[in-house]
Amino acid sequence: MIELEKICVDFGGLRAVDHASFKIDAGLITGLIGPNGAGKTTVFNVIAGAVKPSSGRVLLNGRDITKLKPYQRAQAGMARTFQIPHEFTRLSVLENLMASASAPEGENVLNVVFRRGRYSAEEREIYDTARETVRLLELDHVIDEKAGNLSGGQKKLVELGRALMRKPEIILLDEIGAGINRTLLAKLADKILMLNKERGLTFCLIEHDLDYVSKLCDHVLVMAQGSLLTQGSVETVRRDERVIEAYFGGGKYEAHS
Amino acid sequence: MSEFVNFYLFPALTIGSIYALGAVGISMIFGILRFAHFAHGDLMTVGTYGVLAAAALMPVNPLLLIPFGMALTIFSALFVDRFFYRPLRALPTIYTVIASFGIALVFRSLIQLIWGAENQIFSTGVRPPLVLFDTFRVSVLHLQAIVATAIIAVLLHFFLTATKTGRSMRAVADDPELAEVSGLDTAKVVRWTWIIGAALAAVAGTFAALNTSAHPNLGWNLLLPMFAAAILGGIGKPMGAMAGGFIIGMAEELSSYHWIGDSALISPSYKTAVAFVIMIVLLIFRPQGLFKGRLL
Amino acid sequence: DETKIGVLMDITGPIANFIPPLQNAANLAVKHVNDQGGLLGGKAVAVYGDTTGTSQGAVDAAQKLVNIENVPIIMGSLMSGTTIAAAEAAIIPAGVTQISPTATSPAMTDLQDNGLVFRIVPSDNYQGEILAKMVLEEGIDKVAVTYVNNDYGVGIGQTFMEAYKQAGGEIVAEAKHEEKKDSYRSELASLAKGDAQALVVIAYAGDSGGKIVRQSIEGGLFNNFIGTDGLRDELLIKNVGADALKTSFFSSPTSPAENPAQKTLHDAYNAEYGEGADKAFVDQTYDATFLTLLAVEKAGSTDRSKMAAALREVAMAPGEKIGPGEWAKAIALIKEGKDIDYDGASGTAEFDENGDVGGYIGKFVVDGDGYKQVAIVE
Amino acid sequence: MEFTGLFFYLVSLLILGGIYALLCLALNIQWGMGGLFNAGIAGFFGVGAYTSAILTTAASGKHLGGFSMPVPIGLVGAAVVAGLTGWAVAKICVRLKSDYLAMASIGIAEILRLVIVNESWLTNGSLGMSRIPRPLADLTTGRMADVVFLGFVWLIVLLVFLASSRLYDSPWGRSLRAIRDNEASASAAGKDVEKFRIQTFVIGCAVMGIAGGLSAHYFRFLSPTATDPLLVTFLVWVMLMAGGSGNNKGAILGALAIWTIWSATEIFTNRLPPEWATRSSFIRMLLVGLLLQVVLQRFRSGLIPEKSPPVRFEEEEPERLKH
Amino acid sequence: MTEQLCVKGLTAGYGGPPIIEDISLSVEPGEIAVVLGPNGAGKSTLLKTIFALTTVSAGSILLGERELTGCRTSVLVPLGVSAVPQSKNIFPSMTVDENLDVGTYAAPPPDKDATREKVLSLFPDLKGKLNQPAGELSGGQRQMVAMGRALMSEPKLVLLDEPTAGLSPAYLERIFDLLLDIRQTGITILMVEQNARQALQIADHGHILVNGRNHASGTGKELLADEDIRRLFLGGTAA
Ligand SMILES: Nc1ncnc2c1ncn2[C@@H]1O[C@H](COP(=O)(O)OP(=O)(O)OP(=O)(O)O)[C@@H](O)[C@H]1O
Ligand SMILES: Nc1ncnc2c1ncn2[C@@H]1O[C@H](COP(=O)(O)OP(=O)(O)OP(=O)(O)O)[C@@H](O)[C@H]1O
Ligand SMILES: [Mg+2]
Ligand SMILES: [Mg+2]
Repeated sequence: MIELEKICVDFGGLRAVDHASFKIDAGLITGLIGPNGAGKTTVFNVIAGAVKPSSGRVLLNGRDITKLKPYQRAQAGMARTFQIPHEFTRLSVLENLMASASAPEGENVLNVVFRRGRYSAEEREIYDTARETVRLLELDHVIDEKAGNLSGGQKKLVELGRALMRKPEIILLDEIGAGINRTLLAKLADKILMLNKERGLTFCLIEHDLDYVSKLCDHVLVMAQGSLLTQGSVETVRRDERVIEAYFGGGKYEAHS
Repeated sequence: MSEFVNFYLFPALTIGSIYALGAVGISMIFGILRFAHFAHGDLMTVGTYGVLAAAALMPVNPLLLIPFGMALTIFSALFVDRFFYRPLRALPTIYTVIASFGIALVFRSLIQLIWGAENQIFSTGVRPPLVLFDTFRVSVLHLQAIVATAIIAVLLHFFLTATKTGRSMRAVADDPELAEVSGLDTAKVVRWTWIIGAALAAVAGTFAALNTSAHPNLGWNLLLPMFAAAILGGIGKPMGAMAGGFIIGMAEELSSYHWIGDSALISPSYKTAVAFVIMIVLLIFRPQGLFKGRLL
Repeated sequence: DETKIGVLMDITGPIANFIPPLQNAANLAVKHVNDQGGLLGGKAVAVYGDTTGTSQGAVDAAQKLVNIENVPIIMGSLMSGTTIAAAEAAIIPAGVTQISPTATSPAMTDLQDNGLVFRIVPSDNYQGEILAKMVLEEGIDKVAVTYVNNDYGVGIGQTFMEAYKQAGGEIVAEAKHEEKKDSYRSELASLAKGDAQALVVIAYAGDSGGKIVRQSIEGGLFNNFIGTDGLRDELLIKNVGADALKTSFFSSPTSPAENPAQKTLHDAYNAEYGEGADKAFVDQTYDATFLTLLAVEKAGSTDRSKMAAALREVAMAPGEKIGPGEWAKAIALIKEGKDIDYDGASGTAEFDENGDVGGYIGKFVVDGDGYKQVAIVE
Repeated sequence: MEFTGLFFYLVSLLILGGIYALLCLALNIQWGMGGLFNAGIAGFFGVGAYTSAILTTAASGKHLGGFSMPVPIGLVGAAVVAGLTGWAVAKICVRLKSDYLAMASIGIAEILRLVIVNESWLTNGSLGMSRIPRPLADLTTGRMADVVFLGFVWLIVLLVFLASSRLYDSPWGRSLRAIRDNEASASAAGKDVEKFRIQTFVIGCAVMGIAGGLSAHYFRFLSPTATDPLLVTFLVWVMLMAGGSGNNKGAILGALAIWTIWSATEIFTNRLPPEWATRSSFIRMLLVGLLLQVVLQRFRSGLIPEKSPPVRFEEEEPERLKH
Repeated sequence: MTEQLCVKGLTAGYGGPPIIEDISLSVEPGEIAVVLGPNGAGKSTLLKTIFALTTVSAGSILLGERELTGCRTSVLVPLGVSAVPQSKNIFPSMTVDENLDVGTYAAPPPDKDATREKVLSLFPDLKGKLNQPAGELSGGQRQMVAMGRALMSEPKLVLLDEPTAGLSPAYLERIFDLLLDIRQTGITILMVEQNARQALQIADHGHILVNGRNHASGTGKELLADEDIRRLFLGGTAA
């Protein structure tokens, strides 16, 4: 589905991503893990178009999209979340979700001024989906709150909701788990699995909580210092010495004691 | 050559000094309080009239009376900040921008009420220029302005890098909330921002008035190029604003020099436009300013 | 019982610094009236409107004068732009008569004003042409010209240059300049390139004009200046000193040579305010205000429809001559039903069918800390 | 102060108030919805004013003109040319962040002003253009003509109000507000940020151009003083903030309220004792400055604050609202 | 030297209706207390309130004998309190080094260079990035800068809002080890965590907040052992 070919990203003198090449396969849930500063978010930014690679190509379903702008990639079926939430601060939670949906008719100025009938069906569908998503994310009680006033975790949830509203083919999730209550996170995992199995949605997620990764992911990519260290099933990478050294500590504080 | 130096270079440096001193305040206020202070030009005028009032009482070189102008501008700035800007600080900055615009009107009308609308002249008569090497005719005032600006630049640099308040300024400019969380006394930083901005405005205004004459619209007329200078230098970068002031001043004046052939490069009617064109081009290609200020 | 007349001025805004002496002049006219028997048997009151120097402000202020203050006649305003906008959008439709002391734009001539709009300065075309003649008569046939880029400067500047060239003079350099800048040295440097005998400065002393003269002298570029009424201001002398202006001369609308009116007015003005009678446009403002008051008295009521005709009657020959300050005499004559003819400090105010005046242009030189009229051109 | 006088003063107040209302609506589209800090309103206003004036006047020989077109065509021309100018500006500047855009647009307005003043073949420079026709001039004369013009102005205000309300309530407006809040995530949500911004800027500038055109037809004379930034740019900002940005009714109300304050203060300062008379204009300016502070501090979120437009369908399904 | 932090009946919010109501808890000197709860429960608000960033409508906050309610933050920091907010916790355009330096302005440590060495040895990743603007760091690196800044003043009471969010397991471990270490020196720690199970392992006490109110509290072990709490707040029973 998505293929990175020898991607390099330079920030001034720093090479944040160094000849990274890998694939994210359609229909799978792929995990992207690695130590802090390994370049994971940068890879997402390259895929989503927010950062221009200094060399290399990005392919989506075999088509070279390296030159496309972020919004064009989004329109081509890609959705992403941001590690640091980028909510629409002055829009309510509901509007945040509705504004993220694609609304080709309703965003046409001429329709809006002269032919309002043209977009009512589309708008109604967006509204229904947004309400459903709000329920899923347990944000009902803050549905009309301005997103800027939400708690850290709630913002993350809105971030996820906005990606879901896109009805994409592939979703890139950047540490949605950080800051989310574990009980809710477990529910979200079920939803992700459901979307994957029933609708064939492709996911790629960055996550530090390995149990979570192992619960969700079919395949794991491990990055370190800008390049791909190894990849494979969760169990294989967990046993990999290099991964343990680069990424895990002594495992003192087990999440599931 | 002597023509260039006499009629272009020195006047340009003088205008540049005036812009530079004014732009420092604009840039610092923009950086730390995050709003475009439209009353800054009129603050300059206030300072000028402070000096003028002192000059009416004390017949000495007006330059020696600048501290009176400074005292007046500092007081006015702190007063206005306390009663008109601070109550709006929690709101989007546009409210403060609009408030400062109203304060500009207040300053201007108060000056007109107290001193009248006429031009006021510090000293009568033509001041003979210094003649150097027989060819260069340089106005003493211009030299004074340029030297004063240079000294101020050095002092300012010292303040910003070597004092705790100066260094805290950058943190407050970057993220006022976090600065507060880090225990910095943001109120003090804000106070110092006004004090420095206002004091330099008084100096700039006085030089501008000495160069021509004092009138209530003095500062207002200089405001836009000073904004251009502040942006050019990078918002929140006082030293950048200084450089920006010089660049804008020089660009305005030197654009009508006959660089190529015999006629002015750009018709002097359009010389004001030069500052803006530079500013716009810079905004587009280097929005952080020449000296990498804070991006908004 | 009060009778109001409107006074429209550009009090705030770009020419604010000119206005205070002009307000004094208008107030002096009103004071003369009230000291000498009052208007229509009661008190005359000048109601000010501030145009803020913009079209919007001018129209708004004029609307208030004609609708809220209900004035029958308006003196003002000063800038041509504000004068015309106020006339077109507010004053003419309301049938109010207007007389501007200083609006020099040629466009004033062909306003479709039903005969309601007057002015007591000659159009730019006139002063420009006379100035050209004056300069050549002085034996100066090569000049550099700079004029301020507003209705005043452009109007006079362009007619001057045209007339001057036509009459055989040579313009070695010309530069239009912007108001409100701090330095005009770069403009001056290019003006000084040729071998001009003098620099013609068509600008205001309180703004660019004063700065240009000063910077020319300081830079050693020009020593002879030829100015218009905008520059002929005591401020200029204060600014650069009388010595530096010894060889310069100025043109300004004035009255016939032997007209004592100007001196009368200046004495009265200085007696009242201490100084400043010599400031630009004081004469015109006083005269225009005095004329509006005479017109109301002549009309015998505040009936708007009678004002324009009354104004013509009191301003134009034939009739017994009335000068500045002679209100008591004027009302006595009006009561007797006699025709009067006001001849003011700035001229005789003989209107043509467009409400324009021809008038006289005087030649002035610096004398002490004031100006002296040395010749007159008709 | 007799009744007819008061009536005609109100008419004039409402005419200029209406022109300001248009400017406010336009600015509200740009700032209230799009977050575009246009501080060069005077420039687009001026472009519109001159375009309409050039298109509708008879030949004068002093400036471009002689097209003698009907006023409505002049106004359409004003919208088109101001919109195109806005488009060109937007193409270069629209990526700039709020305050930087403000500075750039001030600069552009200043450059436009210099062009208007200096290019006299086009505009007759500082001498200005006269004999600009009024629409429906044959209907009446004298002061009654103002009443006709008032109707004309407010008809346009109404149309613009309806259009911009529709824009505001629509998904288009919602996406615009989203972009205003966070550009990166709007483009991650598939919004072509640049396109939206250019659209907004152009629509706003076109309306500003219409307002400029109307003012030219009202004054019947146009000179560069009509595009003074104090009265055109800054006052409009004050009006929008006072009325409540992000709200169309507020924009209109703010325009009327502030214009009334601006205009009517003179009536009061004129009634000061005579020794203050010559200074009344400065007192008035002082009052305006201080009143502005009061408005900002007491009515800080505007006369009518921004509120999110109703999400449609809610009325149809009240039970869905219960959460 | 260090003192007990005691919160009594605290009600506070952001100007509108109160977000937290009648919260009470106390943290003994040299203890680690962790606050848990669902998203939006008011945990961050509690920390902000202690740090004088919200509007308090009732209740009191005591550090030892000293009443903190109503104190400004610029007073709190010199008293030895420092905080790491949940988001926006770095100065983006200042370099990492300058960020750390800011930590010393309000409450200079006795030996600045030594403190700086100590902090950098906790976060070796930062060593190579001292001159990089903090705004260009990765999510985890920012978290380190924020922690580092707070520790630069050698505080006595540290308020940490989700210090491990976004950190790799190795760093999580290092941070928790660090917290245990600094507890030894008598520093009091109050933190909010969503990595709840791990946090409870090192915490002396845990407090669970729901809807802005105290829901449960106990020692770390007690809470971990409680079946309901595991299900409702800690992500269900062990996988
Ligand atoms: N805009 C930028 N300018 C300069 N350097 C950057 C920029 N963005 C990221 N970097 C650097 O690139 C490297 C990779 O950053 P990235 O955000 O991709 O890491 P990450 O793997 O997502 O880490 P984390 O798990 O902490 O989020 C880091 O060292 C970071 O400092
Ligand atoms: N600045 C604010 N203005 C108004 N309401 C706010 C503000 N900040 C937070 N809130 C509201 O207060 C409630 C509690 O927020 P808080 O940040 O304390 O939650 P939290 O427990 O830290 O959640 P999380 O685990 O998601 O960070 C939320 O419902 C949020 O909407
Ligand atoms: Mg990351
Ligand atoms: Mg929180």
